[in-house]
Amino acid sequence: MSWAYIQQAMPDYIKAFWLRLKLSTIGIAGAVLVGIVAAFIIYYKIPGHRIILSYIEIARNTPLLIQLFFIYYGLPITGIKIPAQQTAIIGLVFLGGAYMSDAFLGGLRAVPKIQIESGRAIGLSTFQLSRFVVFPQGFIFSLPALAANVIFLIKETSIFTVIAIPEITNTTLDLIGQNYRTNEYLLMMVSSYAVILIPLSVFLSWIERRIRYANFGN
Amino acid sequence: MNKIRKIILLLSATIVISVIGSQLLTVKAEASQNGRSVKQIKKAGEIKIAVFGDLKPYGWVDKNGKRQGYDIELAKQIAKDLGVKVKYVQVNANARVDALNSGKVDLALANFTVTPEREKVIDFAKPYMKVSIGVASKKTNLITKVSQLDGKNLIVNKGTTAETYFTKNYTKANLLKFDSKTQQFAALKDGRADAITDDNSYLFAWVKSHSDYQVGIKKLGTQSYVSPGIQKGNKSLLTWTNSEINRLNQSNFFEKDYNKTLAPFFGDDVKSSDITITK
Amino acid sequence: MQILAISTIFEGNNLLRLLSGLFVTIEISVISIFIGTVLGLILGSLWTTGNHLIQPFFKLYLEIFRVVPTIPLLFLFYYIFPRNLNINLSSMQVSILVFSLWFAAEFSDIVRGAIQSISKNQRENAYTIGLSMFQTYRYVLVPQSIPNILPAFINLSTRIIKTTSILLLISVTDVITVGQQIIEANAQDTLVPLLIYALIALFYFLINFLLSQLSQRLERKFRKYE
Amino acid sequence: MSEHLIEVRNLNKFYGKKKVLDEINVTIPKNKVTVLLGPSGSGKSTMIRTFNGLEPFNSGTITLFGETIAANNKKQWAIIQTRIGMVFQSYDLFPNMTVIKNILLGPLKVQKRSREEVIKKARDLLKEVGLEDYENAYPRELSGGQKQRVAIVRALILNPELMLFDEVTASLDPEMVRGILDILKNLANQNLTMVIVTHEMNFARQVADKVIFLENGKIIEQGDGQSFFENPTTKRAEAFLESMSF
Repeated sequence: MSWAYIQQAMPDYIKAFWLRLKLSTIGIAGAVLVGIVAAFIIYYKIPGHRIILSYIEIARNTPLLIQLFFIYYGLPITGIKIPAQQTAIIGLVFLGGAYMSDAFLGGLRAVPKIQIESGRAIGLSTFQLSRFVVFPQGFIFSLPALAANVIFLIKETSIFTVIAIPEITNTTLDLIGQNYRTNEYLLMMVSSYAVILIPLSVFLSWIERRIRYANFGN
Repeated sequence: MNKIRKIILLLSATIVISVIGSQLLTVKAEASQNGRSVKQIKKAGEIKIAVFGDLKPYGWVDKNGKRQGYDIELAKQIAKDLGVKVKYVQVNANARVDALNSGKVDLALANFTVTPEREKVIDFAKPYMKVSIGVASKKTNLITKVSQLDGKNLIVNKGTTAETYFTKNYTKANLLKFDSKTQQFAALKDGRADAITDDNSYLFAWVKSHSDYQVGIKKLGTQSYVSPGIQKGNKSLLTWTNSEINRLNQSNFFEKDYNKTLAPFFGDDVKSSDITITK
Repeated sequence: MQILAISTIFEGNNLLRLLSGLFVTIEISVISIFIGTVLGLILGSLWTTGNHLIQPFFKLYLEIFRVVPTIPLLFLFYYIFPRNLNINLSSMQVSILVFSLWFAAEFSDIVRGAIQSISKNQRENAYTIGLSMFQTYRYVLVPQSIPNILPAFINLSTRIIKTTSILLLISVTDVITVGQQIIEANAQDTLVPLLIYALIALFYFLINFLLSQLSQRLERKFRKYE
Repeated sequence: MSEHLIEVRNLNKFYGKKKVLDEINVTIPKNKVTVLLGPSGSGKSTMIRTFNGLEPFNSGTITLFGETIAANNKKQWAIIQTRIGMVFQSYDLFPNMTVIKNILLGPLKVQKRSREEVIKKARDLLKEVGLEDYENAYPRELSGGQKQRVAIVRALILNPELMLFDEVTASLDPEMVRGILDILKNLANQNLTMVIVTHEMNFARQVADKVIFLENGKIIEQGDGQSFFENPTTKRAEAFLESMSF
């Protein structure tokens, strides 16, 4: 272990850290948005929900690595050339949207039928019902799955290395290849993931506990 | 009915467990801190060699799944002279040092350029190839001077001497760093960058099959040498490999290797003496 | 040109090689999922017995494998540990080890949640008819939690299978490594990459899709008593 | 009085600081029916649950079948507990098993008895409670009363020497209650030792050989069933009986 190497690599890591934060924030926000929309379309069986269902199957059942390869190395042949960072975000939204819609759908389906019936009984429209009854309750139920997905998606950003985005994994592999200090760089890599993910993971268990108690009342 | 199901379940469980068992029980503790000696390799009957799988014409895999190339020919010859079989371990450039030092391979024959930094962490045997850094770009937008790369996107492969050169000596280009050769050339073709830098020898080979590209900068920095990489402190294998390379030089092995594997891929601007080392 | 690209797949033994690469992927996944399931069931059950001695270790293990991405884990087990501990595992063994431990960690948490959500009365009933702790888990708690575990189990399994795609980074000759070799051998044909990646995506899709269909069937079957 | 099956000495139990069982000294006679009475929250359920080790206690001893068990000895309980059957208020069958599998689990897996013998016995018992046609049904297909009958069969098939009933009719619809009580009465006539927690006063009056009356975790009165109902010795018991018979 050499402190000097760690110090020297610090600026690179800080840059990589912010880049990852940026990409995952945009990507996850987009995924949440796609997820909410997709979940509602399926929940209400709005026309086109079959297309959404196929999208979910495709996105969930193929690796992000291949999705990125396909967009980054495959698509240019057809004339569509998307820069690396945009490719990364598209990939994350595409993959994450499917996982998020699952989380939200699970939440929506956990809302008791009686709630919807009483909403209808007081004359709420479908939109009002969603806005005031179904979504607020369903969101709470979907929180554990949502948080788990966030952790999963942040971890997935390590795959961006294959399209040459200088995020943390890429930087690490690069520095290892140049300076051959594998121990130091892997340590930095793991800790820069831990900085974000450990608080998230603790938060996840916390809401899971809260929801369990809220649910069963003991 | 129930019994049959139970038997099937039990049977499949047994199969799975035995597969796992055989996988896990073959844990080998043979690798010492300094790697396997020649004697140990001979005893094991197999030498593990790190090679590239996507670097035509040095180390690549043909359509029949057979490994081909300049490095592969050398690997075969070494195994033959040791009287053992070869087990190829396909690596990327940035994994070569770790593959050696963690004992995953005995020898790295993967276009491994000798550099002072690398010599600190691994040992190199005698060189078998000459190389320098080159830069290739589109003919329509040819880069002939390093200064033309200011602020431009330049593709490098992680863990190569070209990357080190552009990180340490010339920092004005914007580097796109890829893990594998496949990815870097694909990115170049997609027009993701203005140029690519790597060892000049395979840039020459690559432009030959991609006629709209040209190696605009043929030589950057100093002449370097490519050597077999060996785990630090493995004296036994180092000594053996050094004398092996001497022997092969005397028998003109490298020139034959060049003619067989490289010549068909190079243009006229490369001669055998540009690549091989006669002495 | 297009016909040429498609014929690339059938040329030589390209298809066979892709399939054998796929088999490596499947082999690693199946073995890892199997070990991970057994280990995860045991750990998740142990957690719910309320044994306070093991809980901190369990928690630590769980957090490490949940938080650290697979790539550094693979590097750690493949390159770092051999040097420091003097044990040398092949890339296959490392993959299986890392994936099993990862699967077990995440799965044990799923099992824990499912078992904890079974009412306390079930345990008391089991106690009054004299079932031992092991029998209570074997006949009562675990079977009852299966319908709740199943969707998460399949979700996790597909994630493991998909993550095998990064094994090319530690020299496993999986389907993607083979794909890249084929792409490189046919570098002059620009359609080949698109085709190969689409084909690999199709392979992954088929495996995972079939798996999730199977799980939906099983779930319906298990839920029939509810 | 006759022989005692259970003898409880100076038993205390706390939930945190709250004392839920306070210096309990009781005896349960063999081959008789003992009824635990008392207002809600008096500790009846907690007490009956200490009789088979479900509820650990803080101090005191319980002697069952001549064996004395100190607080929290899990190993001792594991051996003795198999001789005791129990049925709860919440008729929780195992939802993942059919009726017959619910019943067979104990005798086959715990007692390791022969399959033929147990199946025959199970069918006899099911017939006795009027459920002979339901052996392959899943619990969700049964009514509350039917489930409770299966739960009783599930306990009886283990040939218990002592049966504990913890408010077994409390969550049933009124029309289901009778059937269950008839089964209990029938068991009482067979001289099985039973301890029953119930709020059904008429039923208690009919079956109780002995009554234990609790309030706030303390024994207020214990003794012969008939004399308790006709002639309670304490004011509290008197008040309780009055409040229950409207």
